[in-house]
Amino acid sequence: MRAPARRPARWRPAGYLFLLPALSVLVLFFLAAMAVLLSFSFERFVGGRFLPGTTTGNFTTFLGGHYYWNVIATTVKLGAVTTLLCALIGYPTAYALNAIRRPLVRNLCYFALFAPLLTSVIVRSYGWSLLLGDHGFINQVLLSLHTVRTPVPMLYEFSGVVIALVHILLPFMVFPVVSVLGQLDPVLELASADLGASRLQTFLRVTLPLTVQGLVVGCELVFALSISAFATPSLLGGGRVQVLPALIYNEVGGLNWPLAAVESYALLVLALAVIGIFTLLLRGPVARSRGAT
Amino acid sequence: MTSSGHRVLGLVLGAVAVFMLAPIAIVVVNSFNSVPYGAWPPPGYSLRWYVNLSQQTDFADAAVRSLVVGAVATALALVAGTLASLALIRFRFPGKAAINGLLLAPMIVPRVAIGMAAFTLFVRVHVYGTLWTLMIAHTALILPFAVTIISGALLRVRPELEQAAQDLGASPARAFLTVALPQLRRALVAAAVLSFVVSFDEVDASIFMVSQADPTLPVAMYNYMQKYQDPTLAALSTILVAATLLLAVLLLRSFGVSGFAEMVERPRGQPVIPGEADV
Amino acid sequence: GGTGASRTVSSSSGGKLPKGPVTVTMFVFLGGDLGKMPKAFAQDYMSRHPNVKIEIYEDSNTVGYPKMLAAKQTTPNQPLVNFGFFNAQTTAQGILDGMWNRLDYNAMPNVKDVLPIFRRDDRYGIGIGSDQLGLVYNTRLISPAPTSWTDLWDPKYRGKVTFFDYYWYPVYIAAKMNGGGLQNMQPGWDFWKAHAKQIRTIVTSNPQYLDVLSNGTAPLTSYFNGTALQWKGGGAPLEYVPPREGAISVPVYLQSVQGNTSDQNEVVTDIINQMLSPKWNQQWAVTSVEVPANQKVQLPDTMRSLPAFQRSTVEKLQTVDWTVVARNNADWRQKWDQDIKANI
Amino acid sequence: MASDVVERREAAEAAAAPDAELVGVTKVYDDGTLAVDDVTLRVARGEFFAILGPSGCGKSTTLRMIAGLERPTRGEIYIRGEPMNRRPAHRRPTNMVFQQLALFPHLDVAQNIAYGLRLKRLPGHEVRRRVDEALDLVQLTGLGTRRIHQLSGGQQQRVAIARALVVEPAVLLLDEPLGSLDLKLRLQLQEALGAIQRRTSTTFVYVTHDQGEALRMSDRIAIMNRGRVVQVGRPAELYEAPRTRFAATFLGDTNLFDGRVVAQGMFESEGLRLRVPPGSGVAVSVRPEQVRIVDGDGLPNTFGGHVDEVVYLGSHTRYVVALDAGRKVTTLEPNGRPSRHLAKGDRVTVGWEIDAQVLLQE
Amino acid sequence: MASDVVERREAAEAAAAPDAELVGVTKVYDDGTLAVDDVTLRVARGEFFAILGPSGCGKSTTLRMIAGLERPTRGEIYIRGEPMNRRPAHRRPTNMVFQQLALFPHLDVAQNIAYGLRLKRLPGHEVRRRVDEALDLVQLTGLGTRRIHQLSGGQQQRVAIARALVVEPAVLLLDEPLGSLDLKLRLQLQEALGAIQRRTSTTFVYVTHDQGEALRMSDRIAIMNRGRVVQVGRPAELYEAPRTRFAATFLGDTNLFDGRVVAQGMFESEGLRLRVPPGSGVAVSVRPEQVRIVDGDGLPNTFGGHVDEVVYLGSHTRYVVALDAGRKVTTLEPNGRPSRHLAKGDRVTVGWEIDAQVLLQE
Ligand SMILES: Nc1ncnc2c1ncn2[C@@H]1O[C@H](COP(=O)(O)OP(=O)(O)OP(=O)(O)O)[C@@H](O)[C@H]1O
Ligand SMILES: Nc1ncnc2c1ncn2[C@@H]1O[C@H](COP(=O)(O)OP(=O)(O)OP(=O)(O)O)[C@@H](O)[C@H]1O
Ligand SMILES: [Mg+2]
Ligand SMILES: [Mg+2]
Repeated sequence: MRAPARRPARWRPAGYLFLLPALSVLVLFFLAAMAVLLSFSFERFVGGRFLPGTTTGNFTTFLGGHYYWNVIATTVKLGAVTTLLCALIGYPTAYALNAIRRPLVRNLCYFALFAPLLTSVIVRSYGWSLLLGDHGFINQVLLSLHTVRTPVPMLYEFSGVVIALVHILLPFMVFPVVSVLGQLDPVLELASADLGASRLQTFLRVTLPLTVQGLVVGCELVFALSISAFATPSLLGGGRVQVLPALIYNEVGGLNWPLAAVESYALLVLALAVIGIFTLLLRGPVARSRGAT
Repeated sequence: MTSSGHRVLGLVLGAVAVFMLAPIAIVVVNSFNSVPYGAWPPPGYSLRWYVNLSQQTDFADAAVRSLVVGAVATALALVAGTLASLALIRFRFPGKAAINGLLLAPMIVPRVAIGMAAFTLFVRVHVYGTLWTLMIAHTALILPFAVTIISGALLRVRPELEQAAQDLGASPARAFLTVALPQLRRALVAAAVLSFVVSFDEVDASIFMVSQADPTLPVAMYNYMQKYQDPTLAALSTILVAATLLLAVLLLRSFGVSGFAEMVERPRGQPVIPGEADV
Repeated sequence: GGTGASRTVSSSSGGKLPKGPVTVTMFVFLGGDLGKMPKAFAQDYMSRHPNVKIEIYEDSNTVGYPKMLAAKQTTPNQPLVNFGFFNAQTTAQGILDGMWNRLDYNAMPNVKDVLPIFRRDDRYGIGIGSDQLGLVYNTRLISPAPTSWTDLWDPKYRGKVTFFDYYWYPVYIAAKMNGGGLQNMQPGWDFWKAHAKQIRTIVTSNPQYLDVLSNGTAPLTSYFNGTALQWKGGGAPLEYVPPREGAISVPVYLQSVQGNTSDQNEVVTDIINQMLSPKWNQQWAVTSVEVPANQKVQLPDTMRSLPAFQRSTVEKLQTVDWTVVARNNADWRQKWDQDIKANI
Repeated sequence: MASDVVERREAAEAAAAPDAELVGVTKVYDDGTLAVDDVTLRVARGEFFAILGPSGCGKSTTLRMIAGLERPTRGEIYIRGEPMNRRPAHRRPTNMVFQQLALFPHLDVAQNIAYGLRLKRLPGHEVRRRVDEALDLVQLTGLGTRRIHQLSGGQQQRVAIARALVVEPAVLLLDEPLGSLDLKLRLQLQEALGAIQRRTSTTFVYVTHDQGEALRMSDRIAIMNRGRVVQVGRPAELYEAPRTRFAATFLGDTNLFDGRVVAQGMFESEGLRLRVPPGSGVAVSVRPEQVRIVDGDGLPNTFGGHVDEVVYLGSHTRYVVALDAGRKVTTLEPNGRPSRHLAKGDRVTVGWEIDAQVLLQE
Repeated sequence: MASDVVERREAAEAAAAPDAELVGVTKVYDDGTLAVDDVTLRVARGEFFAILGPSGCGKSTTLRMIAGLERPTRGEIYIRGEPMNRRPAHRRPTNMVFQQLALFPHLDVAQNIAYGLRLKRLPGHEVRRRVDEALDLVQLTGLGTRRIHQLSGGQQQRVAIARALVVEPAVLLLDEPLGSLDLKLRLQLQEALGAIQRRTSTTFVYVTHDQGEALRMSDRIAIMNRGRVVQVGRPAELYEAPRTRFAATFLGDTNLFDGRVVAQGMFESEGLRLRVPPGSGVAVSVRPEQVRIVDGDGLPNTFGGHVDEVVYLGSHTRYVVALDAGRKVTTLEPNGRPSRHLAKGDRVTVGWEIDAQVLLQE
């Protein structure tokens, strides 16, 4: 499905050559690290100390405890909700960014999207706590307007985590979509309009199908990042939102590296599985959107 | 688009901008807080945290270090990522799916775990604490962003233009560089920007990989936060944000039209649906 | 270069030190002003011993110790640090991991002035001071001041309490009050599971902790005297009270790390000894707001007037067996996640 | 065909409101290019109206403005009497066959053609029926499931035609719709389009660069140049009575004699004296097919010369004759007639009738 | 012009190795479409070789294979005697004018044209000179700094031509290069191309759907149908002596009489008896311009009938005459001659010479 139409097949073997730089970096660092992690996963950590010999106990502990399955559920749920919201907000944003022509406005928008990425997660969350907190800005407004009697708990809840994640991951949705929107030939939108399609119809029937690739990329990025996010859930989840990465973080601190390793691999498998399914589902549309080639 | 049409787009952008900037605004306001703890509204205002920041000399070094690491890693990731994308999109070869997954992995495995393992690794091969290891590490960590974004855009590049270039005598490589890359302009910028900030913001793994003696900016901030709990970091963040805004404005000036946006905008004057006037 | 590591530092008396150049790395707490005294000391010591170079490794125990352990597992003879400050729990953990050298108290003249509770029968390190852990509350939002551990689960503070992420102390207290103890924490876990709703939020970073307490999200917690005072000093409306049942004493130890060369051990022993001298011990006590180990130390009145330093408080201090804590830490961590956090 | 051309024309002129009307329409592009310059046109309902003009003269721009894909800088556009300037493209009763086709790459051939119909919420079977009809019409039967990039240039163009046709709009705008088709297919599709147009009495505004096509198919033709309309009229009118040099030379090949009327019915040009019809003018135009190679001089205008160039054109041969007076004259001789086969250099006499000539005003 | 067509042809035939040669070349696309079917062609050096054929018959595919943009499924391609199959596009001495233009949207007009030259490492001023020349040649002087999407269809096409021309390759492949240009400009560019071809003696392989163009410009023409080459020959040859029904009907308009030879020089078709030249065949073809409307019957083949359709074609009028015998015959009458203006229904007699007829073999 991926080799574009009308491309001489003869350079195919070169594929590996092109992968060389990327793979060497990964092997040099990432795979090596993952190997170490794997070796950890078989070590015996009992009563707060490492014992000689190896075990598969860490795996059984993890897969056995239904607590872990709850955590996995929360993790996936968090990832799914965040990704969905990012897509819903991010695509229109990208579309608008692509449509406006006044450079100043566009630059300011890019800046707005970009700025949060420059503030460390600690500082950001601290901004959120002042916004969403029980005594935060929003609640104070609500109270002063007598719309509510007691503060609405937004912070230290699932909702708070989602808001913060969407906030910081939105650029990872917008930028890929914008980049693909830029490759769309505007005359197609004109043709659609000419054939009687309203803006919305044109969007749904031409623009979206032809830029679905950007959306897919955005979703992959956002999902991967949101299910592996540690700081935001633990800072804004107030302990109520227990996700795998936070668990892993604690295990590392608590010296229980074997379990941390197992959990890391679990998360990796989980994410790859979800993304795999996701791309499988979208194979059709994406392939079609490539008729362009 | 009808005027109502772009009123809607305007609203979307406005809303998003507010949403994105609100917490930042709070942070900025809070950096002028007179008390060390965050409270809304701040009990009083002062510059003490900026003063304090100016005394934290090590932040400057850390910032430079982060910039260097970020720049190098981004450059490496872009090159390696573009080549990898080419392989994934343009060639058919066994094991592609696996490699695809492998290229995504560093983005998924929690950084803490990677960092922990990496530390062990580095110590074992006696390279712990060197800057280049950090660069390679960051390259690996941001590679997924480059690959995903670039290959996504590469899917939509029209090969007939490259064929035309080759017909005119350009080698496939040359044709790609001179004809395909320009079509990938936006994607490359997007990849670069996102990769860089990810590297520039990376703390979970770096904290294990850098020697405490010469930390990167995020690690330095993490350390500071361990020591003192006050809005000095808010002040630092404010300065960072202000700096980028300044940069954006400068680009706006020097590029005449629209700095960053220019790089990612559709070719100027390209037809858009009539009525799609400026927002 | 020396010949490997010896389990016990040579008993050859204090005076003579290696003449050749020696470099030692000192682990220093990352937090508040805890770095001041060690750094000052290092400067002074190096000026007096030109052949000795003291490098500072400043980190939190939570990140630093794992690194040390990883280093030990891969390169046993090149420890990440050679000696330094470690809290009681890390000390105990280190004993499990065979991280420390036994100290030769006899080779350390100042030890004779050290209060007995700061010495260790197993001679794995020696205490330099002790922080304590009680109740911290927001003076604007809570009055009268809390007085007892039981206030943590008093219905009138329901949804007003906060804890740091993974914090076993209140569980231990609850266990003790419900017929359990350090060896048998189950009653504590059950109790807190039932009272989880007391907790408004769990915090994972100190700044967040400070905010949550100060801006009224959760005005009551249990934490260290030292940190509380630092925050108060910064202008936060917070106060520390030792519970009437007695605060928990949390000593800080100086440790010498396995894998040092003998030269390094000589120097380390000498340094530790000198840090215990009244002069330096006093500095430590003041900057960390802790009870000093050396009984010759004279505390300033400002400190002596603090509730934490009242004779009554000091007498009621509870001590815990940190080895038990270290042993069960991993399990407790999971229970904390699964029984408490899952129910707030 | 000619006969019902007449009928249609009359119908058209009878029609109260013109179907499409441009009043002083001007288009200046962002970069300052003046593409269309104060164009005023009235196209009657059911009329087949062709726009002819050199490349870059503003034909496509005009169509795009009628379709609402480009905004006039000045001027008003009316369709069925209603002003269109504020009306977005998708609410105009027009459809366009784009010069650059603009087919949807993510849809297959059938889906492309069905696009407009689906928007009209037609029942599935109805859509399918019409799409199949359209496919047959443009002779792409069976290619419905092909992807666009799997089609040849001409096939793509035919899909574009079908896509616009099926929607059956009030006004159909065709921008060189048959540009890349071979003569045979082009003739067949011309027939088909003509038939459709007569049946549905749709108004066609038809841009083409093929004069034969324009002459053959259209009720009226507008000749554009440099963004302006030079002359509007019926095919024969334009061909036989061009008003300007441009019109005369652009539409068909011609022999131009610049000069002036020296006496009643006498025109002088580069040393040649032509007997012309009464009237004034700055130039005289004689079509090559009007110029004959004669033996004696039985014609009012005859000149001696020798064959300078011979071009074989299948049904005809084109001779360029260099007159003794110096300038060259082109003549078109049918091959059918028992015509002596002339070669370069042969001496000949050429001549033409008085009223074979047209006096041009500018 | 005709004369040096001859010269060139002889030169071409003299040339030892053919410049471009296809031997049993076949192309089957991934989806199984058989686009080119066992094609064998030899194009001589410096020859102007046209490929003519209905839409979708495989013309572009053939060019793309010569250029190396498509790999033949079977067969070999040689240029100047060297086998090309293993040679990537960029190392072949060919350049192509793409039917879909494929201009570089991110470059302006001048940069597009300069692209090939820069690759040749030519000095800047040299590049500029050649680009300006090219711009003048295609009459786009002054538009060098325009972006591609700011050009009209025809202007874009001219940029595509210029881009390929400036590189001055050994073999120039043109895929309907003048497709969307008006007659006048087309003629001028035909002239220009012809001139260049003569000057540089480049080999042109020229795909067009304009028969006049093919007849006028080329030394030889190959007629393709359904992926196969039907007939190759000189223009006059093909027009006057087509071998098959397809060739006869595709190239120019004609009257076909299916039937059989009943006696020496006697052909019978649908109740008509035609006096034909000796020989065999399954059909007879008579070009409309060979059919004359006569008064008496001084011709070997004359038939009565009445005018059924009148189409005005500017220089000519096309009459369709329904013979009494039933079938229809088309005739092309020049308008210049003092010809009585016939109307639909008028009774007439048509006739033609014996050797106006061609016997077709299949
Ligand atoms: N990529 C492709 N995949 C499948 N079939 C194709 C592809 N490209 C072309 N074809 C088919 O191959 C045949 C020949 O195509 P080609 O483009 O050579 O025709 P052509 O002679 O150039 O026609 P035209 O005059 O319309 O351009 C056509 O039937 C077309 O549908
Ligand atoms: N987007 C644009 N920006 C600037 N100038 C343009 C733009 N589009 C077209 N033009 C210019 O406007 C003029 C008219 O263009 P238009 O496409 O209407 O010509 P046309 O009559 O269709 O020519 P052709 O027969 O070659 O298609 C041309 O000179 C062209 O260069
Ligand atoms: Mg046009
Ligand atoms: Mg073609």
